[in-house]
Amino acid sequence: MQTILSIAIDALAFGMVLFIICIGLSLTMGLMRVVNLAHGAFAMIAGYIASYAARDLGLGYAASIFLAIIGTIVISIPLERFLYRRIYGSPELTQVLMTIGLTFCVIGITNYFMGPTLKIIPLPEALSQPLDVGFRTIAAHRLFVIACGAAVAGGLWYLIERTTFGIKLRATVDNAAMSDALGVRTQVVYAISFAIAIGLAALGGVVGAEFLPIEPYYALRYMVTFLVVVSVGGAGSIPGALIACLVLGFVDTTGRYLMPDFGNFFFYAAVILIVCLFPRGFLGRAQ
Amino acid sequence: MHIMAQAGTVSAMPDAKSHLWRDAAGIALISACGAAGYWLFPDNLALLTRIVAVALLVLSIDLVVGYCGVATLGQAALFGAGAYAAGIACVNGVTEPMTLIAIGAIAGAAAGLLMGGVMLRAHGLAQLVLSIAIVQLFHEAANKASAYTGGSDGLAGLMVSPLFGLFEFDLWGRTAYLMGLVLLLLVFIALKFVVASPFGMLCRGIKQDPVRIRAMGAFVFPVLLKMFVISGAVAGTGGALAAVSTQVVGLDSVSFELSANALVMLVLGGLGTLYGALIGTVIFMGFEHVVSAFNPFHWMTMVGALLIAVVLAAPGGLTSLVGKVAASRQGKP
Amino acid sequence: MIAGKRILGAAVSAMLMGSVSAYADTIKVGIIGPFSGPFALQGKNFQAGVEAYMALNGKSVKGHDIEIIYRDLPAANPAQSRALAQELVVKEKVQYLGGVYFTPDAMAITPLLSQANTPLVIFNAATSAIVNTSPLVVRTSFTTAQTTNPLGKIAFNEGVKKAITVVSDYGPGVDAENAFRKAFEAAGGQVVEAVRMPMNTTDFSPIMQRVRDSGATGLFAFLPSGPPTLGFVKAFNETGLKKAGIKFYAPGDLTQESDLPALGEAAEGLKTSFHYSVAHDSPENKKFVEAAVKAIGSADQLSFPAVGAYDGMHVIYKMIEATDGKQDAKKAVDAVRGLSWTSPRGPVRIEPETRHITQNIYLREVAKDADGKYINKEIQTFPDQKDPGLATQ
Amino acid sequence: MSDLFRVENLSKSFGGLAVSRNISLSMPEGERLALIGPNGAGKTTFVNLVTGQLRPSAGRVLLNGGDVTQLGAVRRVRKGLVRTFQVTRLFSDLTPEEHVTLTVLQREGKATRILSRFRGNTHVADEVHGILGTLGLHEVARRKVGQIAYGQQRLLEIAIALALKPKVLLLDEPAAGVPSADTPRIEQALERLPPSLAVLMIEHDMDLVFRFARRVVVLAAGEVIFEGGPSEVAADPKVREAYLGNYAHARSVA
Repeated sequence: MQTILSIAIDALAFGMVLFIICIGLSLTMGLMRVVNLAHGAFAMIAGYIASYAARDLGLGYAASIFLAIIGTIVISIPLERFLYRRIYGSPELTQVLMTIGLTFCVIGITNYFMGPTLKIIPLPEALSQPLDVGFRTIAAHRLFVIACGAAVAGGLWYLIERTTFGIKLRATVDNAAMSDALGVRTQVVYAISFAIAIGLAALGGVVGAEFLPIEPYYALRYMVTFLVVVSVGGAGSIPGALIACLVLGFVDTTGRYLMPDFGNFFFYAAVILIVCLFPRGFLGRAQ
Repeated sequence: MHIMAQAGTVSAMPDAKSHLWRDAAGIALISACGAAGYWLFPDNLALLTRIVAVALLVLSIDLVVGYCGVATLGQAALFGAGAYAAGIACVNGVTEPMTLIAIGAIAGAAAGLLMGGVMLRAHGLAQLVLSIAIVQLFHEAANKASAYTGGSDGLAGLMVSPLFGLFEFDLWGRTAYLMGLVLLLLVFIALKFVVASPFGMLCRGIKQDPVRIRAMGAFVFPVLLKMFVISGAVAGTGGALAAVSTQVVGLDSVSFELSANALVMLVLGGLGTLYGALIGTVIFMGFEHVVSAFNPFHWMTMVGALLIAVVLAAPGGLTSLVGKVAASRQGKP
Repeated sequence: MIAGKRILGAAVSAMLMGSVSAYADTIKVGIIGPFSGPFALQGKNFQAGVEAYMALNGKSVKGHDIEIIYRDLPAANPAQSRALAQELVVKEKVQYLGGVYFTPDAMAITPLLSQANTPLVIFNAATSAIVNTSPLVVRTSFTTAQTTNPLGKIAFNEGVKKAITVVSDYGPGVDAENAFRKAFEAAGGQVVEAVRMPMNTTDFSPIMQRVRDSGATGLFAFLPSGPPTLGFVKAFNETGLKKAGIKFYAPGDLTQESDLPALGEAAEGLKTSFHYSVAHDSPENKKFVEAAVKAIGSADQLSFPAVGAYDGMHVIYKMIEATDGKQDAKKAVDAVRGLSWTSPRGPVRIEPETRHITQNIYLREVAKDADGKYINKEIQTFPDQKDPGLATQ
Repeated sequence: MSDLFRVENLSKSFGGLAVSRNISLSMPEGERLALIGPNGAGKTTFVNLVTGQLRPSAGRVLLNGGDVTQLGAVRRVRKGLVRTFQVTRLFSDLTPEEHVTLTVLQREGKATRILSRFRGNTHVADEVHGILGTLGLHEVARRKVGQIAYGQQRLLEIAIALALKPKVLLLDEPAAGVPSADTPRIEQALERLPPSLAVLMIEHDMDLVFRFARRVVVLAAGEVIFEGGPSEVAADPKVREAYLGNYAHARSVA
């Protein structure tokens, strides 16, 4: 029982990290129809900014997160304006080519300026303590991550289901031409959605740094994982992404506990099974 | 009506002939480039052989992506199946190079059958993810079966006997390169026939609109599966060539990275033309080689910049650029 | 007399000139390593080691200028490795090959050596069997078995009777698992469970849960240097295993110096065994570190591959000295069989039979130095360790 | 039971919404039937149900007395039940010649051959040019479909269908979107359809319907509300109500 609880809580934390990072990618892929393989690169940039802010500028954890999100969005604006806008509506493979190119560039430049070593983002005292939760100790940070994930899921749900922006966004996604005709400024909706997606990547990159450490190859190393999670959830669906992250987080964590030697087999076999059962992902939109 | 049909057949002849001439010229050009590579870079034959092996992989991706519209990021599973099959056969005493290539092609085709059978159950993004999952499983399997594959240490100690009992696979790599080049040409010619066959036309149709193809009374799944098998044989040939020429097989040959790189080369060169696959491979690998020798520490940024530049300047790949230039020339009075 | 002297002088100088034109050409050395990609830091360390050696010992041997040609091999890729080696030999006409970070890459090169008449000096690749694949291979790094071996005894002597091994699931990981099990069981301990985890594992909590459930009091771990080590060490602490008093042993890959600033506090007190610590206290090492830091640009980035490269260059210089610039791989390798010298890591010797380096293995502990920087502090020395991986074959 | 083609009580609903209700009709050899109805009456759904693109919720489709309801779209085509599409579905970078050649090869079971040339077969070429000639497409036979006029694309849809040598042909609005100047060419093509072929045509152009059809079926809200000769249609009160009511409704929305 103790072991099951313990595994469950680890799976939950890992799943939530995946969720925070991937939900942004799910939005760009599902809503804007851009296969943005450079998504992880933005999470990585945020990690570097946060690490720089915390270690070299001496800012606190919260301030570092804030600065990282803002900084990453600022960096993404010219990229959206000059690169991404040209590939909205392009064939998927063209988008793949360009975003891979962008990822390569980000890696090369990061490597040059920040060096190839691991960067850490020091946690505040409160989060770095192991916390005794009765049946085991757990890093307070993990609970924080779970809370962050829940907050992101709730916030996004509210934004999309309960605000005027959400209405415009859903309308634009269902029928861009019609929304345009009805006076929705779809370009602006796209730009804001892109910024939100990048902001979420940034948040995920920083709070997830304990799981996925920040180094230049971050952007490539986890590209596949992110892509798989988004597809399994169904691009564009928040609950879908949440379910996918939790299920895959659970499969991964349990697999690694029960049969660590075959951890990857479990994960990818689960992916194949899910994709065959739900060809559009758990909650993907019909084409 | 009878007269019209007559006129039709008469006019069909020069059309077919001009195609034949164009293909002959293309194949002559490829042979010339291959020979030029041999004479101009006699010291880089190992690299050139590697380009040939990867070109086979890229061609095989073109068959499924460019001609059938099935997106895959897992083609290295088929390349690796060919490489490991040839490698394991060689370690177990089958050392005749052409036999090894044939074994690789068969193993690749079998892996293609398996992969197609799974991947064709889904569409679009889900299909892409299936391909990734499959190549990762192959990778894991190769890592786990280290008794046969050497695992992460690689399968080393392939002693390939001389080609036709005459030509050794030596340090200078002449035999390997020339054998690879001839293989590439043969495969290329064979694929030219494949894509020009009714089957090839059917695939092009499926890529554009499977519903229309079904309304024509043709099944889609078996056609795509067949193409997967052909594609697997081509990729397996490439893998076997890599194994024979380098005498070692590593886990990288079944990696996601190799699959992704090869897809990037294809998109770079241009989808749906066999020439695009070759051009993309040569440009990407050549560029990578030159830049990484020139500055091994920062070539990644430059390769990335190249990819972005190509998307901005020639979204349809480099071959589309050639088409554009030709079109603008024709447009001039 | 004066005239005679002049004539003699002219003759001597003519002879010298002659010999110069005959021998004092440039000798090229090709170095293959991961200079870009996820392992770029290790490649940079290769380069730093090479440059440090040349800065301290000159850029020529017996009047032969040495030119280094670097070739980038970002990740394990035997086919490309072979292509690069072939190009270095055939096109660049290098007389010596060096470097090589990964085992499969080395395995791809060794079949070429006798035909190329070129020795290969391995700066890192750590699987025992490499040296058996060609008589022209010399290794100046270590093998996983070699650095792991002493840990079995140490663990047992510290009171660990039951241990669990956790290794990354690839060649060196399996080597480490076997070496530890053998040494630990020989000492009288019992390995209760052996876990192999996939290379791409990022969340180690479930593994730690398994360690806890196994009932072992000691944990032996092997992970390749790089990002995951951080997560592993943190997970060990955060899941309360450290507090529960479970003892943690690992070869030094886990706490390589370039990862220490990131590992920091989390790794404090961690005991690892390895052939080299940047903090090794000797005049040779001081000189080496100074020169290597200058070459690499930052003290934080210097790590063990640099010393493998440094000693590799020493071996290559000795080979050039012995052959006087002529390309004779067999003679070159024969010249360094049994060669011993004082390396920055301590006294070392090339075994005449195996051509692998025999060296001290140190037990080290992660601790703060006087400046508050984390170092691997050597606390115990196991002198003259051969490669047990080879001995068993 | 001697009918070539029969539909019995065909029904389809999406969720709770019934789009086809109990549709029954039959066609003998050589039939020329027009299926008309206001927008949203479920005409294209009907074609999709009959040809196997959609699975019916209930009912049967019979061809030559055999039940084909459980067969997929491809098998039905092979049994001679062929359709055209309301919005043309053609391959923009292939030529009409290539479209029809591919279709003929498919019919002959040669389309999946790898070891033969696409253009190698003279008797196929003869047949292709025969079909293209009948439909007046010989001039554009070598042009890419993306570059030929829409009216010609519609004709090509028919050419593809004919190349399958169908027994029953379902034409989904063959004249939709064609400039009125080109309509006569379509009409001509329809007149030349093989006499034994049973043809069901969905069409909005009433002139075309009246000239072409010997029998008319009117569909409204998924139901058959009229079946009879062309001359009786306009007089039927139910038809008038369906059309005019719908027309008035459509206007108020616009």
